[in-house]
Amino acid sequence: MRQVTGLIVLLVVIAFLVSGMLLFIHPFGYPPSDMDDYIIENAQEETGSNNVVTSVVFDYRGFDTLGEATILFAAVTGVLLLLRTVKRREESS
Amino acid sequence: MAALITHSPILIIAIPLLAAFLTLPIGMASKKARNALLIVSLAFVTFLVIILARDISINGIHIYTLGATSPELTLPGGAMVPIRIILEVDAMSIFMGIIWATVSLAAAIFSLSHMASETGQNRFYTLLLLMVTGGFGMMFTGDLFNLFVFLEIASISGAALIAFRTRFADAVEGGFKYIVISAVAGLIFLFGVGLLYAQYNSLNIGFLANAMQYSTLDIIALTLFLVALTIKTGMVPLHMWYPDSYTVAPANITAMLVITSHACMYAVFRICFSLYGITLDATTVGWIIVIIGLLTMFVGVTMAVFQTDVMRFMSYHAISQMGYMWMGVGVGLAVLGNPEALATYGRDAISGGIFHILNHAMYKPLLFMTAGALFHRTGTRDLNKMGGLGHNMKFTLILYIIGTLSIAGIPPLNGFASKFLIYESVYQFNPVLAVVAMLVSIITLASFTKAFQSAFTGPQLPEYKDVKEVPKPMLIGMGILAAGIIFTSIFPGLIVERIVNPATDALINQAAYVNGIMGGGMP
Amino acid sequence: MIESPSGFWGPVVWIIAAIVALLIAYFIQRRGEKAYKKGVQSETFLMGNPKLSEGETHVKAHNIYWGFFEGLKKYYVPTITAHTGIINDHLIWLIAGIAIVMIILFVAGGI
Amino acid sequence: MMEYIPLNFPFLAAALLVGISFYILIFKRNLIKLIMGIAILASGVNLFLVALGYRAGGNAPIYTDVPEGPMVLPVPQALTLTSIVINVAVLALMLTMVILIYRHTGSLDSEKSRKMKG
Amino acid sequence: MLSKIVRTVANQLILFILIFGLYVIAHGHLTPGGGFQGGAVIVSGVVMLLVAFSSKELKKSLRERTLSIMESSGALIFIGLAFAGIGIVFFYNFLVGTPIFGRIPATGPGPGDIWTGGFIPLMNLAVGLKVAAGLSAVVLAMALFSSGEEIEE
Repeated sequence: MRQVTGLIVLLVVIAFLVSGMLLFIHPFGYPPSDMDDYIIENAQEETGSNNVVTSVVFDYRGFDTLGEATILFAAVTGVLLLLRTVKRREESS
Repeated sequence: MAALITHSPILIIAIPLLAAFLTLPIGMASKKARNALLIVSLAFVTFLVIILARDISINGIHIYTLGATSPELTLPGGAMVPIRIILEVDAMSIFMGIIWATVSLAAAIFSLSHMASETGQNRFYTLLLLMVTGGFGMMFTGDLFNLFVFLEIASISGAALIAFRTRFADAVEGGFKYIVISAVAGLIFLFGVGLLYAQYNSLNIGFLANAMQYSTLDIIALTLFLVALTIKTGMVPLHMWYPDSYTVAPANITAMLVITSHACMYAVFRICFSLYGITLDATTVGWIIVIIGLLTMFVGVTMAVFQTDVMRFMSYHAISQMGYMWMGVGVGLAVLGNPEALATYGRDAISGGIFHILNHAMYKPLLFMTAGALFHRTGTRDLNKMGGLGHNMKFTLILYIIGTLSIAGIPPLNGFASKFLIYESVYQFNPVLAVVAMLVSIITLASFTKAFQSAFTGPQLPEYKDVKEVPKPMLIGMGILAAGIIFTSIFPGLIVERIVNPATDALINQAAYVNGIMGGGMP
Repeated sequence: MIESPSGFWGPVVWIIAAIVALLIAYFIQRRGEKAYKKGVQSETFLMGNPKLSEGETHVKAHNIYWGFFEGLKKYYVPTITAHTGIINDHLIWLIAGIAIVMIILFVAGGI
Repeated sequence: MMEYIPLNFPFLAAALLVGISFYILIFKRNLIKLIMGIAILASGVNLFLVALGYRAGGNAPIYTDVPEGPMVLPVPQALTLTSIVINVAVLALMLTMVILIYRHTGSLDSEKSRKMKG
Repeated sequence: MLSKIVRTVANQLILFILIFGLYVIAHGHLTPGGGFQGGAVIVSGVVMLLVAFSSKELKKSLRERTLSIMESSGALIFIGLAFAGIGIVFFYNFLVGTPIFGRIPATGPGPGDIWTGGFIPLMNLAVGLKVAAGLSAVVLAMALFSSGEEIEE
């Protein structure tokens, strides 16, 4: 039962995604590019960096990068929190 | 002061973040300084939220462009596309912000003594502050990818905090379920963002709303957004992970997790109303939300009656109460294309749903915290093992009764006020919905009576003879929320007039949201 | 005061009504039997059976509403079986949700 | 300029990767395999994002000694970078929890290692 | 702990890995790369040390407490740089046009100049420090936990 249901919903979702990818999205290699053209043209002047990707990462979308660094910080903190020692845990509880 | 208001959207997000980064170095030096940092930063954030709310009620939508030469500059240098990340705070966002600030402050005060005997407190508070950041970011951002990033911040810190008591096997299991669901939901959400980016080459909600055509890819993206975000709010039938995770977390964290699920709900509203808005097939989506809301309500409450674990019992009730909000807002969404019906009852339905968010965000954390107080003193969550605790824990008993009466919608408490709005307006849309909603309310009261009877009443059990009342910080944390409940109960008209109705209008008025970004480019 | 399409809600009226009801109840209680004997009448009496110890008189949580669950067995058994608690099943529901919502939206959109 | 590609092969590959990962998420009971499935889902989404930004015949968007020609879009690359780091963080946390689950229950099977249901 | 050959080679190789990582971080605004990538390269060196020596051995020289503080300080530098522009707007690139990293390159293709990019190189450094310290702490903690060692609070 579970297998059959799983297979059916899987096929439906894949069919939708594949048809969307084949029929409706822009042709590969010819994307619409209003925002990116502005960034490519002005990145050197505005941020002074030759690497446009870096200027996007740290300047235009710097807040995302702050969030990303925060996620990494949260994950590291979480890992160290969860791997506290067995010994000390028993003492306190 | 003017500069503080101008920068307050980013300060509200960045100050808990800064405090989180400082917690570890400071906490290694002194415990007291760390606790002071926690409380002071959260109190300052609450203050900022209040002054920002005041400013928004006077001056309208608040825009903050990160990294531009001025905060209001959304379209630099003649470009027709917003380039940078823009925070857009309107009445709905700040409504969620007020809730989040209050509850996180109460939860932080509560945790000061609830967590006092545990190890690893420095990291615990770091993650708590990061979760606060994630919630505020989700509420204030006007950028889809940024929404994803903050969603992930909230989920990761939430998962680590759920699994905090690693000595219990089920705690780790709950955390694992939460992180798996969050990761899959987050990636599906990201796929949807990619689909929108592929067509319109932008990530800004206001710009996308302006350019939206509701093409085939947009429908696929809408589906991915809806399912990815509703699984995070625990909508039936996607709710099964929800009680597993919420049960095992420390009570203060569960209280905060409830609000993060409200933040995901807010994101759904934002996507339906502000991103898709007029192009949306509102009747279909509205009916999907209404029917699933109905199912959520009913399955949640019937499963809750069955439970004997107090936290699990309340988690199912949290699911069930979410159904009311979905139903109220879903009815409003279903008549979005019909201005007459919207004016007659649709707006009131949305108001009821949003008002219920506010009420739920006060009484559900309060109830979770009372459950945490019981766990703090008895060491068990099993209702079968409890009994007669009302003899010694009088304040907890009173707070529990306030929460129970409020969640069951007993007049004159605030739960009734919002349910009243929902019943009245939903009845005009379809009477069956209102009848089921009332039935669910009755079962809610019945099941809370059961929990009340088994935990608090009865003769004193011999094993709990010397149970004491919980420490003061826990009572203060719960008291803040109870005071909020009583205030809302006595002045429901004031709250609806000043806070809820502006939020409703901000949701319905898509043009204002787009104008905030595009400066009047709405077709 | 909240206005809704077909009514209004004001808590102050309710609070006044509640206070009046409480006062009436208090007066009725004052008119009651004054010769209440504390020692005798507060004892547990169970059909003449010997008195139970304190813990045994407390009704445990899983016994409350037993009849409700018995009566609704047809609903409860499948619902509880569906809550397997296996992470894969949660994910099946997620993917099934995507499939169902997509089908509904496309059928309704007429594409 | 490259020739026009009639089928969107990179997008198709991304959709299929997502499909494969859904298959793993549904049918594989081993928790480590589940995590691998999430990693594959992440790869699919990342491939989709980075393929969105490709422009036919484009160079990398770095001005240091770049040859003449159009540049590929920089924003999807930045998004992919962010998404990769997020996934690293999530995977680290998930693996930690699996280690702890194995410590507690001695099993990696998602059915045998579960404690809560109903 | 692996054989002597592996340990000796690892000892020599770690220097090159560190230098390469630092290069990737420092030239993030000119060539492909940046803080995250460079940090990951450095962490790969730490993993190599972890494989060559045991986690017990590595714990003596690489303490988790230090790594945590390093990570926190990296994050603090990052958010501090973001806060420094708040006179205008949060995340404003306030260093463009100043003597430090402030040169603006000629528009269009050209050779790179290390003194460009405003606060981007500094942020790269902060992120590199953070990623290197954080991920090595994770790897170390996992290795220590699975070998049954005590982990510092």
